[in-house]
Amino acid sequence: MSELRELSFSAAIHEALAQAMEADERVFLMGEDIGVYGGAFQVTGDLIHRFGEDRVRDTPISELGGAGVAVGAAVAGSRPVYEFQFSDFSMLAMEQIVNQAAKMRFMLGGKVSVPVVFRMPCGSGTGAAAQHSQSLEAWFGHVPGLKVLEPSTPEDAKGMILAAIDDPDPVLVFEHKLLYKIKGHVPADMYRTPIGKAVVRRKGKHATVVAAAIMVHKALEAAEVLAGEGIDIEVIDLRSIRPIDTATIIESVKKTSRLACIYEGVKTLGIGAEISALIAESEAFDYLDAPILRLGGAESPIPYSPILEKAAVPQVEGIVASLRDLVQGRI
Amino acid sequence: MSELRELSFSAAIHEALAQAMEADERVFLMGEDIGVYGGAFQVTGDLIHRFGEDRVRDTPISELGGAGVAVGAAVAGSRPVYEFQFSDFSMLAMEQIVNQAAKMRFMLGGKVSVPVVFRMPCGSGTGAAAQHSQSLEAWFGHVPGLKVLEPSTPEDAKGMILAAIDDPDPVLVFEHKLLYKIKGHVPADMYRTPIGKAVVRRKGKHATVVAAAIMVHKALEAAEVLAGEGIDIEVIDLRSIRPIDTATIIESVKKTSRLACIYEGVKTLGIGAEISALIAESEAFDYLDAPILRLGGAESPIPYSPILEKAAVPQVEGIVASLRDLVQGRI
Amino acid sequence: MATKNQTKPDVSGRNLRPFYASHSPAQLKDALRRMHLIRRFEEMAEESYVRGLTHGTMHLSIGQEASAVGICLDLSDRDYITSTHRGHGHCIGKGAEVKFMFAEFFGKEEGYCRGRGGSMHIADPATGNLGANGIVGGGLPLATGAALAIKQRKSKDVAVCFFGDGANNEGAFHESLNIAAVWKLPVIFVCENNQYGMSVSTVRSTAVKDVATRAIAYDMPGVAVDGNSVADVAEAMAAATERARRGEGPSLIECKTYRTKGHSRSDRNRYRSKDEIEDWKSRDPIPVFESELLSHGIVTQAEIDGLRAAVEREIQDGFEFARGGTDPKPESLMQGVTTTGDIAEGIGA
Amino acid sequence: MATKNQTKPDVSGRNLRPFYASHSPAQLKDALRRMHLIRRFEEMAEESYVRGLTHGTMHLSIGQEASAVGICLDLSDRDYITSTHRGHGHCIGKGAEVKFMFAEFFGKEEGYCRGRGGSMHIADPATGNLGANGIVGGGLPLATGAALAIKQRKSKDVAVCFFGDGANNEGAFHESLNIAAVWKLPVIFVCENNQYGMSVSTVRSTAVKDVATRAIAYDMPGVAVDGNSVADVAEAMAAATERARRGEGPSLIECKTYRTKGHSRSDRNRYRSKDEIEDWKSRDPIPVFESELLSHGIVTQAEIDGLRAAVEREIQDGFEFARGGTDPKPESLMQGVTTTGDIAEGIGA
Ligand SMILES: Cc1ncc(C[n+]2csc(CCOP(=O)(O)OP(=O)(O)O)c2C)c(N)n1
Ligand SMILES: Cc1ncc(C[n+]2csc(CCOP(=O)(O)OP(=O)(O)O)c2C)c(N)n1
Ligand SMILES: [Mg+2]
Ligand SMILES: [Mg+2]
Repeated sequence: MSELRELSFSAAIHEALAQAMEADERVFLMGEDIGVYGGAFQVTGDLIHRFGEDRVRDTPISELGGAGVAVGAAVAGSRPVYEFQFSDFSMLAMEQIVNQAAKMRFMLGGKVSVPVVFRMPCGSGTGAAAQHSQSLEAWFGHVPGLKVLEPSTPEDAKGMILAAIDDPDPVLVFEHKLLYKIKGHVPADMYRTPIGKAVVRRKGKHATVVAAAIMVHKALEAAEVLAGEGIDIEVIDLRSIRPIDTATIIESVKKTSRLACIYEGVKTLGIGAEISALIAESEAFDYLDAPILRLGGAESPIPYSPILEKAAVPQVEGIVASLRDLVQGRI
Repeated sequence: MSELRELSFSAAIHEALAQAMEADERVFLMGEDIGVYGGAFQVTGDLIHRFGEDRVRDTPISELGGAGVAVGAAVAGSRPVYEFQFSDFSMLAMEQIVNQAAKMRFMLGGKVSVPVVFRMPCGSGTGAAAQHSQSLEAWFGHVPGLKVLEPSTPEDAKGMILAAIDDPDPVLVFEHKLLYKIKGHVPADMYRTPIGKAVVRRKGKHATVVAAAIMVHKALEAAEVLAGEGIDIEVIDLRSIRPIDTATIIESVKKTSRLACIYEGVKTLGIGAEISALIAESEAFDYLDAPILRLGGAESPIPYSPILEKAAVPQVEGIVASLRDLVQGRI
Repeated sequence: MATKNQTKPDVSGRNLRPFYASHSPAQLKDALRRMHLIRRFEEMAEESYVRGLTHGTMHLSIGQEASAVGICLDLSDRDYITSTHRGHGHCIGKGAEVKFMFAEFFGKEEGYCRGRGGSMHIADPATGNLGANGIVGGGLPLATGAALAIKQRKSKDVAVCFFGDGANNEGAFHESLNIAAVWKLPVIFVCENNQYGMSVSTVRSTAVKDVATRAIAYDMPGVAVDGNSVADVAEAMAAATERARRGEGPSLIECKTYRTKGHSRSDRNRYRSKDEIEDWKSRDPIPVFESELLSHGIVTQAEIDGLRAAVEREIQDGFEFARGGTDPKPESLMQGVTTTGDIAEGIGA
Repeated sequence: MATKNQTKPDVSGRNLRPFYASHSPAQLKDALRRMHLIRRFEEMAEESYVRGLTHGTMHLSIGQEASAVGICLDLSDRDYITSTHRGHGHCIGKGAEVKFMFAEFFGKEEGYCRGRGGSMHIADPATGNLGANGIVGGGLPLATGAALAIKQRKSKDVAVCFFGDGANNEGAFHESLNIAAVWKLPVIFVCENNQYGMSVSTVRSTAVKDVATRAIAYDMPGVAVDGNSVADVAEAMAAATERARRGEGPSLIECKTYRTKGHSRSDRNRYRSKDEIEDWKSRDPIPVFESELLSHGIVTQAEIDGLRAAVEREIQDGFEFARGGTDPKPESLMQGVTTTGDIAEGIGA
């Protein structure tokens, strides 16, 4: 029965939040317009009616204070899930996330833990322009003490939110806005998606593609196209930005001898840089038959014009062409 | 005569600031305790007495407002140089640096420019612990619209500050605290160190080391030790984190066939990840005879204990050992 | 509240309040024209969404035109403003042309930001408009900095910072007002209190009833005025501007107003009542201003009709101009990222 | 200002103020003991610097002991505090043992943070002390959040946030006080106004004379008290605590005080005068408290001498304990980074 359940990505997160709140009264939600408004992307939806204002807290527009209050509540025994309306606004709260939450356990000699979850709607494609379209996961992936997740399917979205809420450490979950509406199978029970494990979404032998979130879907599309040409691409869904599941990637590259990293964030110092470096320093290096390809976001802010916005992030056609060149030795 | 001039790293920055203020009355300084106190690291020193309170402005302890005021003043025609007392505190101002300063020119269709300079004292080694010892240059290197510099010598420190002040775009200059006291030759004139150009500090044939700031000195020390063993290391001082001078690195790697990236920032997604990825996707890939080595900061916050603090960043002994292994094919 | 104390009798011999006494009929008619232009621009912008001509989101200020116009009326192109995500009114109030605004909406090269910014980033540096902002409170430090630059070049200009009631709970509000006060900067902080930050009422978000009360925390003058009355807004602004130009520092003006449309396209208006909306509509700033002008005999109904017709033409022409605009070329993506890049491409700063 | 209004006559028949009336001689002597313990701890800490036994920096609160002790006196281990970079007094006031604090200074495993935190991060969760903070204003949202957790578990505990005058210009101050007020959280904001943020006087950094004035912006009670008088501080705290425990929400207490030592080791005191320092030294909170206790006949000089001797032993023993502590092993670097890592190493949360 639950085999047949289909939910949207946002409904899956909504279900995870509801189940966590049902199961543990310490769990509560904070954020801007997550109450009667239901959240800017309608993820919290009706939760305020089910759990009331105390557990679904509309905050003033105060990201530093709001996120910091979540951190303080976590240290003091509650289980906050803080929603940034757009992950771009987390810039106002970097101090509390990175100087406080990420370091507190270490600085205090392991005497406290900080079980806070930050939900980070991210990505471009909505015409919201430069300040509402960023993919900042690489910043947080650079911070010891944090865990950073990026689901690509409704099933993982639910499982990662539940795993994040269970986890005693600060966890950020990046939710690509264009994924909220996609549908997929979502089990009804309270399962957790393991933190730090990548998954092979498509088996292949000619090249390995590592991607996350929406880029997994674009990579799979590209792989379909190339399959028609007899090019067989293996697609790995990274899922966890920190920690990174290096073993799964190494194993795949040893088999395919070719690696491409596809990501929406700015190319320079984006997650593809780390994937590439991890392989280039690993035992898999000797197996490489071609340079490591990176397709990342353009070195520009995200523009408003739809034409330019499309040009600023990897698109399927470009991915197909680049992977073809990679496999046919033209790179 | 000026050939013989020796100045400390901090005196070199002080001279650059003084010369820029002499030459252009639009140039002024903002920051916490940069006035009578002379700055936490005594870089601005006596400038308040030479230029007065209006041009050497002690700000309230308000990093978001202070940095944002600098950005606004820059857009409106002034030439602010904003000192973060410690670059760790820039987390409070990410919004103004990244959402505003870095994107404004682009978002406004090229109609404005934002000539603001942020001085970023960084790095560990002073026992100031987790919130006063970070190396965050990789974050800013990931942001289109910013320029990010990291001098390793007094000469470059002066030249980069002057180049940054001249530049019409927002520029961040990372100043490693342990370098402030080092001395070196500094020309007296108002020269600029070109933005985006690396420099080879030591020629060698067995391996290329790319490092920045204090790691350049550690790499050179290690190279000296290895020279005694007949191992000949080329050391490149990156100098510019954004943009990165890929050409100089490619050229060197084509010659040495081995690459090591040494940096103090957290290893994962630190600057070494980008250097490695740039080479692994470049024509130099085919010249590589060994995996690309990365020696970066530990995956932990910076601890207070001097023993642990040393263990958290690359040290000369470790660099020597790793480079020896790299050159002798044990990696 | 200090204001220009010129007074003169109106047609019926009544003494006119400072706003009417200190502005010529031409100026007052232009103020009304701008309010109509804002209103029609936004109605047309909304329509173009429905017709799928623009993407992204947009925030309409219908119902708030009096504060935009009352604040900008006496500013010159050398005075700066920083605006918000709800900035069309400020932009037009400061003197922007609707055709370039429409072009920006449609993502065209002819747009104020060459189609790179869109509704949330429209700016017009030529008229001193440093731009709308996608970040709530983002303009507060920027305006304060612009005021510092003004002070440094020893000019008598002012910087005006528009922000919303929601923005008044951002740390940037506190830090900016404090710095402006301590440094006596020529900046005027204008809070457009439309009662809600998106879905959250000021009662639920803000510990004080009047944002203006917070001026006490910075030892600066703070006044709350009827934001639907151009006269009230303009008189408060006159006092603040005089103070700033005298070098006495910043002021805070709170304009109590209301947005009759939803927060943005996706708003379902779950957080407020129809009655509340209707009640505010009955105090629509445009009819209010028109009836004052008529009763003072400053303008005739015929003139109003003529002015509205002219606005309509400007809107239609602007809309057509924008529809016929040029799409950016994908290859031009990197333009404007840095000046270095631009100079390399030969377009310069 | 509401306080416990018990009053009782002292030896000379005079009525005692609430602070003295509502605390037993034992409690009052312990308060004095803690002040001496703080003073001697910091003098010893400074000495160990001179002797090169510690590295990094440190911030002494000598002269500010009355606010630390007056605030913490009546708190239980279940009440939280967040502290600052100048936090030794708060830490001892809340009940920490100096031997573990010295051990932290010397970077030993026996230290409160296992040598990972140092002076700027000393914490003692067991006594409700969530820690000093290297970030000015960093504790403001944390204390507010701890108060939210208290409210959520429906207990009557309170959270106390110590911060400095300099921190009151951080956005975190504004956002935290507003959230605490809107949500009526049981948190007490204690500003230790020692006149300077590092080198910058409040006159040059803060637009209002009294930080307490800013409470108006959050519609919460704000009082400024003599921070060098334990009695004044404790009575203001009693009122704020009662209010918080009654569920009526936050309060702001400003303790006017002074640090007689420099900001940190590197301070050259260029920004203040010898006279000013001497003037404040003449109002040293410890002698002030002692003379009040003596005049009320609550304590004898002999008892004071005995208590000081005991403090001296505690300091010496603690110092020796710490000197003999264990250095962390380099291999232990990764412990405490995440719980996952710790559980892997079998040390757990
Ligand atoms: C820093 C930040 N937080 C949140 C948002 C999302 N957001 C956009 S407008 C808005 C409401 C702003 O309210 P107010 O300041 O009163 O302006 P209004 O929309 O009422 O004109 C919110 C929450 C944002 N753009 N920036
Ligand atoms: C966010 C931040 N900005 C600046 C600093 C550097 N700093 C450390 S203490 C201090 C002065 C703080 O003044 P105040 O809050 O009055 O506390 P006090 O030192 O007087 O006890 C400064 C500027 C910091 N640690 N954190
Ligand atoms: Mg509003
Ligand atoms: Mg102080």
